[in-house]
Parts: sequence; structure tokens; C-alpha cells
Amino acid sequence: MTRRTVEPILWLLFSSGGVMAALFVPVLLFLFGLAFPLGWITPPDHDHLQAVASHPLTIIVVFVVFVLCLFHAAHRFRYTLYDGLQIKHLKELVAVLCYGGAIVGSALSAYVLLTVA
Amino acid sequence: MSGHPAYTEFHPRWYRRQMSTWWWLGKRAYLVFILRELSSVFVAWFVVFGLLMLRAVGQGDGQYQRFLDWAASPWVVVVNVVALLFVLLHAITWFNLAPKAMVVRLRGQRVPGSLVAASQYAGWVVLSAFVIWLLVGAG
Amino acid sequence: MADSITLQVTRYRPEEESEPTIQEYDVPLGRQWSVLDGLNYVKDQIDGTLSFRWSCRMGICGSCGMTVNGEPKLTCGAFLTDYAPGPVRVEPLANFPVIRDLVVEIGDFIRKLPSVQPWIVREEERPVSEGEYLQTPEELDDYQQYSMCINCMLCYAACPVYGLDPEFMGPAAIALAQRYNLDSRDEGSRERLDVLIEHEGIWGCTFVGECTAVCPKGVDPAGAIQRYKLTAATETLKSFLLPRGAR
Amino acid sequence: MTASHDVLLIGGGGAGLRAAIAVAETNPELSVAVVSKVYPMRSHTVSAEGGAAGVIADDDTLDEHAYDTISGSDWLCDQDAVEAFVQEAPEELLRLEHWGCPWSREPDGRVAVRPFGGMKNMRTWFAADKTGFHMLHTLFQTSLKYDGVRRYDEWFVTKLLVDDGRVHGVVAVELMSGRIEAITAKTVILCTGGCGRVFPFTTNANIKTGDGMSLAYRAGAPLKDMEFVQYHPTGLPFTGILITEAARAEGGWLLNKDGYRYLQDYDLGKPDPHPVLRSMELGPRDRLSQAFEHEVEKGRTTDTPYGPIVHLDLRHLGAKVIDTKLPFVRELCLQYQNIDPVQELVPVRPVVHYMMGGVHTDIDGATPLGGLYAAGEVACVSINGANRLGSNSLPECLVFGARAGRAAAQYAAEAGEPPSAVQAQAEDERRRLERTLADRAGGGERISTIRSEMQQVMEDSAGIYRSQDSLAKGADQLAQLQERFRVADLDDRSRTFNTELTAMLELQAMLDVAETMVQSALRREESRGAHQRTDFPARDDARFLAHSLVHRNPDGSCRVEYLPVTMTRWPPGERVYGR
Ligand SMILES: Cc1cc2nc3c(=O)[nH]c(=O)nc-3n(C[C@H](O)[C@H](O)[C@H](O)COP(=O)(O)OP(=O)(O)OC[C@H]3O[C@@H](n4cnc5c(N)ncnc54)[C@H](O)[C@@H]3O)c2cc1C
Ligand code: SF4
Ligand code: F3S
Ligand code: FES
Repeated sequence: MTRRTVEPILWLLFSSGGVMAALFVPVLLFLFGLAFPLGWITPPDHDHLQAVASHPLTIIVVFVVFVLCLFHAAHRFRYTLYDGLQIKHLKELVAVLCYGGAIVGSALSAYVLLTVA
Repeated sequence: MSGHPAYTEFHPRWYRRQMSTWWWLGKRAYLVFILRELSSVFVAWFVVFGLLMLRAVGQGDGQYQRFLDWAASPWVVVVNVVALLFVLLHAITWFNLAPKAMVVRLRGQRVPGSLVAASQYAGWVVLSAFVIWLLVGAG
Repeated sequence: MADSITLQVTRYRPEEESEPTIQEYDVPLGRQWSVLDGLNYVKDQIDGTLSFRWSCRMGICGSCGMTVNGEPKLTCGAFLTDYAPGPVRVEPLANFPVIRDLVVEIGDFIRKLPSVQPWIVREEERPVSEGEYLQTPEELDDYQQYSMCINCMLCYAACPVYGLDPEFMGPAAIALAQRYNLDSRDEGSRERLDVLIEHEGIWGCTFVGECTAVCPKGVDPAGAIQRYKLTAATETLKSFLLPRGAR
Repeated sequence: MTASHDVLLIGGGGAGLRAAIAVAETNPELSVAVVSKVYPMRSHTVSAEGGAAGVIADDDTLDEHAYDTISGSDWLCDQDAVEAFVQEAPEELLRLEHWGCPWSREPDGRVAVRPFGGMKNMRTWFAADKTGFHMLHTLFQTSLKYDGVRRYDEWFVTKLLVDDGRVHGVVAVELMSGRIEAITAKTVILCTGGCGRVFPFTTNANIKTGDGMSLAYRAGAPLKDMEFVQYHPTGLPFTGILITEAARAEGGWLLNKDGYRYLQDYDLGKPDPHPVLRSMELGPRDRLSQAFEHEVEKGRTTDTPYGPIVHLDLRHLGAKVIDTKLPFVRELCLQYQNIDPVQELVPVRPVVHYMMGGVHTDIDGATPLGGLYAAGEVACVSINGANRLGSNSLPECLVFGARAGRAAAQYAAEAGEPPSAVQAQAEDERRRLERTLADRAGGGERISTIRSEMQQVMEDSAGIYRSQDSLAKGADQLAQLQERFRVADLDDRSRTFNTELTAMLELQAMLDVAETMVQSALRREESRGAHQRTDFPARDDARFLAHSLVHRNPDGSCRVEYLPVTMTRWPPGERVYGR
């Protein structure tokens, strides 16, 4: 094993994020983005939500889901820019921006989740 | 001389075509592909939205209610509807394509891709039901 | 049904013109005629200057790939009646330089192919006198699908990533690497991985999936590449987790 | 460009690639090059479906394979060559296994074998029904491993350079650019395949135009046994696409229009629901194709726009057997005939398939011309005699490709540099080709007209049944066609990928080959194997247990001579099938 790129690791993050995004995001987005605000389903009261959200297990799961989703999105968006806009010459910049965004987002997630608890 | 064939390596008279920036409009499959790839933007949006929600929850009931009101404002609803559609596109394409990456074997027999996909969909439904129960039912 | 159909054929005469043009020909709409039969009718009866490749006319030599009504096709396996009443657009395969008319230059693939070592690699070769390597039908089944590639290049023509970045190794070459990786007789997967783990190898592919959609032989290069990504990623992870040297 | 190599292969099919690897392995110091008018993996070997014979089963013997081959050939093959062939075939097939060929397997992992026409035991190795495809791609991909093998893909050889009775290289056109170059070499191996396109209705690909036979013939090497052309009994009407013999080996039946297994009327055995070796549908190809002609005469075939047909019945095999053993047959029937063999009868008729004859060589592939070797379908060693057995030809490409490669490597190691005289010859050839492009006056006939007339002449004069009258008439017509060809016209004057020019060069080769076929057939006043004379219906060992050799006279006409057949252990006998 001589040469190693980070690409395989990024891809692993991308694909596990893809699984997370496929499994969790539709239902969560439906509930919090539409059903609750629009009153299709009575939103859970604050205390219940607070209780669920501050449970250590939830914190871990939500953190994992968020981080993986961010890396999934960053990786995919990076290639969308390559393919769709043909900006090969900006390769490095695009990569830095995409994954940089994901790292910042992950840090923010950690911060927010800890403050909820 | 190496193993390479003896080509005229470069020929000025070859006609080289350039792909247009709009290549993905040319064929339905390409368009679906680009839409699928754009779902990434909405996955990211979901994380942002979720973080805003969690922060509101952390700041007490008042902030939480205000968050729900904000989320009901028309432009946020529109964004979320679009986002939901994209995320569903992602989920469906993902479940359909995932069996390609894995070869699942049961007692030495290769499990057909359709079966793998079906079991994923089943898992998806169960998980979604659990999340709903956790948030709504258990209250 | 009409008894003739119009072919709109892309012509490119490098000695006379700097860009391709379109020429129309009417050909009989025979009941069993393929697009290739139509082109041969043109060549034999109307215009001997039309150039295209073909040989086996039975979908196995892989030389007659062209773009028919926008889709990469083996013209010997695309039938005129399916395009009636026409017209049928016949263009050279996309993503390759055009040498002339419907003939494209595929040297890029031919040059890339050896780099994935599409042959059996063994640490120690067993003498032929010791007989065959045993391989059960199940083991054969593991790679058989990927061994069906006729190198027709339809998948390269359909893959936008290859069109955008000719450095990309491309679907068929990776499927062939996978064909040998999955062969129970082979021990070369490590060496192939080192080549394919580069950006121009498997990672360039964003799973457009059109390669598989157009493949006339059911090879499923998209699936091969995805499987390969999974293997490459887990191998990498292992090499991070395990101490150095302990492969 | 002055390219020069030690060993030059013409042809990148099964024989050519095997020979190239043999040279590289024999002597890695040598520079080897493969010139091919199509990319090697497009060569016609790719179309072979059924399998490759080599003794491997415990209950099989080399002698039985030899006997089947010799009796199948109607005793016209050279028995020393056959013995070498059956001996080395299993080794070669195993070597291919080691190189990765995906042979079909038994449940325990050993290589599987299937029955085949005219073979008394199961000894035909197969890779489903794409044997040739898998063999060719295995060889091609394996050849990439050898750095010493250089390739000239899509270069068309137009002439052998000969000086003082020795071959020193070739002149070839690079199709892409149109440049015409001399490629000199110490030895040249012809592996250019057969010439089925001389006939109108053939299983052969467009590239099978007998170029190599014509190149050798014009260079002064004789062609052997050119009157023996194999008709395969089961081709799809209209396209001529082959339905492999494996379909019958797996249990398929041939039915006439009354649904009757007509082969039982032609001394080929009694019908049995299961395939019986060397019997009925598993009889040799010449006998089956001849039986079809008799059915036509009796009015027991079905008429279609593409001529009379009989039916191949595979329905009783069931979808499972068809999908595992004959998937390509199903694919071809569905695609090209709109018929599903699982449920429907497949229409078939005999179709020109293989050339038993070819460039005269010895057992090491050497031709009488110094420095020139030949192997594969272009050559006549001969192991096929008057009728080739199915599945003998793929291993022939391997065995004699390897032999020719080794012999040529040895020859090249000892040979000197090509003399300068050949450069002048190459210059002449270049001028001839350039004139062909420039001087065709216009207003002449189309290449395609002459080609289709030639094909019709061959079908009418030298088909499954021939006679003095038909052949003599054919010879006259061919002579006229030669005249017309001289003033035929080219539409295309471009240098870039000029496929009309190659079609013209191919037509020239086919006209040569056609003439040698008709002339040899005319002289052979007997019926043997695939050569059936209505005016001489019996085999005549006293006069014709001999190979015919056609030489080209300086004036372009030809001269037929005879060469005794080599016998070792099997004296001529009666060909018995189904008893
Ligand atoms: C449909 C079909 C099915 C068959 N099935 C079987 C089977 O099951 N079992 C079996 O044993 N046999 C079978 N055969 C026969 C067997 O496939 C052939 O005899 C064999 O493949 C010939 O191989 P080859 O290497 O001699 O020639 P080919 O594979 O025909 O190769 C010829 C090569 O020569 C090159 N060439 C020709 N002319 C020129 C030129 N002028 N300049 C440069 N290059 C040139 C071509 O580019 C090509 O690379 C089948 C044949 C057909 C037609
Ligand atoms: S993978 Fe399929 S489409 Fe691509 S070259 Fe091979 S056979 Fe053709
Ligand atoms: S079309 Fe191209 S992007 Fe990948 S899945 Fe196929 S190689
Ligand atoms: S002509 Fe061979 S694949 Fe179409």
C-alpha cells in the first residue's frame, strides 16, 4: 500500500451520509418542515421535545446523522459543480469550500446539540 | 518499442467535439441525474433547518413556538416542499441503486437486487414509523 | 407502412471540411433490416464514400457502435422498423474524436486498457501439466457478467463524466478490472486497486448509470464501479485501522 | 517511417494472437508485431459459439479424437498433423484456462465438456455459447501483458514483399491516415482467417475475404484443397447468422415441413429423444447439409422469401437448459428472427461457414516460401481434409498458431536483415495503390455490383453440389468478372479511412480465391466430404486420395497439382455414422 488518497474516506462518508439522508431526512423534514408548522399533525409540546432531544442517545444519533448528511451533501455538491459547470480549473477551491462547509457545520451541530442538553 | 500500438498519436484533422455546459438538458436520464445530484443542496438545507429548530428548543418554549410560526411562513413552506421532493428523489434513487454496490448472499445464492431494494424500503417504512411514534405517539 | 425510410447521416470529410454536415439518404424499409443494413445499402448502391465500421453483424464484435436517434447503439442490432416512419439520425459515437463520417478514434480506451492489468495475475504460476485451476459454477458466476464486455464503447459514449474528463478510466475498463478481481484464479486485485484508487480511476464516476443503461451485453459497469468503490473504501479503512505491514 | 521487426503477424484473431504470445514466450528478445485490419478483439474468432475440442475426460482417448477427425475429413487430412493436433489441443486449452478463459464448469469445479457433431466422445470445451468470444478476449487481454508485442491496429496489408524466394515483410495501409508503409520483417506469419464472404450466404463476418490466401498465392505460395468449403446446416435465413451446433449437441432436432426428423432417411442413424454421439443431428456437417438439399428436392422443406428452410426444434430442452447452455442462441433468435426458441421452432438453412483449404503449410506452419508461415483458418496443415469437424478449428488456431510462432521465432533468430531490394518493391506497391486511388476513370462499375455477382456465381457453380457444367460455367463467369473488376470505379478518393478502397482490395482477394476454388473443384472428379460432384458421386481413392495444390502462373492463370496425403495409422475406410 504505497499511495493513498483521502478520496476513499470521503466516499465512505458520502455513502453512509446517503443512507442516513435517505432513511431519516424525508420523515423528519415532513414532520418539522410541513406537518407540525402547518398543523396537519399537532406538534409535540416543548417539554416532550426537550426530553427527547436531550436524551444522550438522541444527541449521538442526531449528531451522526447531521455530520454524515453534511459530508454527503458536500461531496455530492462538489461533483455536481465539476460535472454541471465544468469548472475543473477551480478544483481545489471547490473542494475546500465544500468540505470546509461540512466541517464548520459539524462543529456547529456539536455546539447546538450540547446547548440543548 | 513498448507494448503500445503504433498509432498516429495525434491527428490535426480529427474532429473533436466539446460537451456543452447544458449537456444535462439533452437527455431525460441526464436531467434526472442532475436533479438527483442537486438534492445535496436540500440535504444541507435540512441540517441547517434542524439546527435552527434544535436551538429554538434549547432556548425554551417561547422560542420553540416562534420557530414553528416562522416555519409556517409561506417562503419557508415552499422551500421545504421543494426540499422534501428532492430528498424523496434522493431516497428513491439511493434505494434503487444501492443493491448494485453490494452483492448479498444467502446460503451461497446471490439475492436478486429487487429483493435487496424491497427490504430496504421495508426498513425505511419501519424506521419512519418509529420516528413518528417517538415524536408524536409517545407524548 | 411506407416502403422506404430516410437516414440522416452525419458526414465529416476531414480533407474537405472543417465541421461535420448532415446528408440524407432514402433506403428501403426491409422487414428485418438493421440500421447497419441501411448504411450498407447506402454504401453499396448510392454513395460509396460513406465510411463506417462493421464486421460480424451479429452483435458480438463490437465495431458498429453509433449514435442512433441520440442513443448509443450497436447498429447491427437496431432495426429500421423500430424507427419507422423515420427519419433516423445516425451520428458517430459521442465523446470520441471523429476520424471521418461515422468512424471515431477509440485509441484512448485501447491505451488505458493495459493499465488495469486485464489478465490473470498470480504470485506463482501453476504449470499447465498440473491441470486446470478448479472453479465452481458459483465462482464463475461471480465475474461472468463482467466478462461479457465486447469493448463496443457505447458506455463511454453515454458517460458524461468521460465526456467532460477524458482522463477518467471509464466504465468498460473498470468493469474489466473487476472481472479479473472477482475471478477465483486471480491474485492481482491489490495491484489493480493501486491504479484505480486514483482520482481518474473509480472516483471520477458519479454514478450517472447511463453506461449500464446503454450496454448491449448486460455488463452493468455502473454496478461494477460501485462495488469497486465499496471494496476500495473498506480496504483503505482497513489499512488505516490495522498496523502497518499487516495487510 | 521504416518499421522493422523480427516476426510480423498478419491478423489478430485466435491464431494470430496465440502465435504472437508464442513468439514472445519463446524468445523475449525478438521484436514481434501484430498487424490487423480491425482491432484484434473484432476479429472473426469472436463469433465462434459452440466450443473447442480437446481430450480431457477420463474415458476419452487421443486416438479416438484422431479417428473422429480423420474419418470426419473423409481421409483427406494428414495424419501426422492430426496426431500432433489432438496431442497438443488439451494442453493449449488448459493454457487458456490458466490465462483466464471462463470455461463452463462442472459442479466440482472441473472444466465441463459437451458433445459435438461427428465426435464420438464428449470433448468439446465451451464457455456457454460464446466460446470464441471468450477465447479471443482472453488471448487479447493476455497479449497486453507482453511488452514486446507491438500492434498495428487497423492497418490493411496489401502485399507481401518477396525477394529471391523469401518473404521479407509487407506493405500496409494505415486506415486512419491512409499512409502506405513498408513493414519489413525476418519472418511473416499469415493468420488472416477464412474467406466465407466469397459466397452470398455465409456465417462469416464482413472481414473474412480471403486476403491472406490471396497474398500468399500472389507471392508464390500454393493454396491447398481449395475446393472444400464447409456448409453449416443451421444458419438463420436472411442474415446467415449461425445457430451453433451446440444447439443440436444439447438435444435440438432438425425437422422438415412435416415435423419429421428427416436425417433418419440419410443413413445417419435412428431418431432417439436424447442426443446420441455421431448420430442423427450429431452427424458431420457435410452430410447434414447434403441431406437438406435432398429434402429440398423431395419438396419437404418450407419456402420463404429467403429460400427453402427446415426447422430446428429446441422447445423440449426447456428455458433452463437454453438459458444456461445456449443463452446467445436465444439472444440471436429473439433479436434477429423475432423468435423465442423456448416456445417456437427456429427456421434454418445451410450456410457457407468454413474454408477447409488454405495456404499450404507443413506441420510447423511453414509454407514453401522462405520466411512465410501461416496458421488458423487461412492455412491448410491439414487436419480438416474434406470436412472439418465442429469445434476442431478453435483449437487448431491455438495449436498451430503456437507451433508457427515457435518455428518463426527460431527462423527469425537465424535470419539476416531484409535486402534493400524490397524497399524498391514497396515503392512500386505504394505507387500502385496511389494510382488505384487517383486513376479510376469514373463511369465504371461499382465494386458492390461485381462482388454480388461473384457471390452468386460461386453459389450457383460451387455450392453444396457441383458438376463439370456448373463449374466450367462458373470459371468463365469469374474470368469475365476479373475483366470488369479491372475497370471498376471508386467513388471515394479520400485517404482517411477509405473503406471503399479496402472493399476493392478485398474484392480482388476474393476473386483470386474464387478462381482457385472453382479450378480445384473442376479438377477433382470425385465426391469426398464437402466436395460433392453430381457427375462423379463416388469417392475415388485411387485417383484423388491427394491434396490439390493451386499455384499461380506468371501470367495470372492457375495450375493445379496433387500431393499425396500423409497416412500413419488409419487406412481409408467407410465413413459410418449412426450405426
Ligand atoms: C459463426 C462462426 C462460428 C464458429 N464456431 C466455431 C466453433 O464453435 N468451434 C470452432 O472450433 N470453430 C468455430 N468457427 C470457426 C473458427 O471460429 C474460425 O475458423 C477461427 O476463429 C479462425 O480464426 P483465425 O485466427 O484464423 O482468423 P480470424 O479470427 O478470422 O482473424 C483474422 C485476422 O486477420 C486480420 N486480417 C485479415 N486480412 C487482413 C489484411 N489484409 N490486413 C491486415 N489484417 C488482416 C483480421 O483483422 C483478423 O484480425 C466458427 C466460425 C464462425 C464463422
Ligand atoms: S461495458 Fe457494455 S457498453 Fe461498455 S464497452 Fe463493454 S459491452 Fe460495450
Ligand atoms: S455513466 Fe459514467 S459516471 Fe459512472 S455510472 Fe457509468 S461510469
Ligand atoms: S457488426 Fe459486430 S457488433 Fe455490430
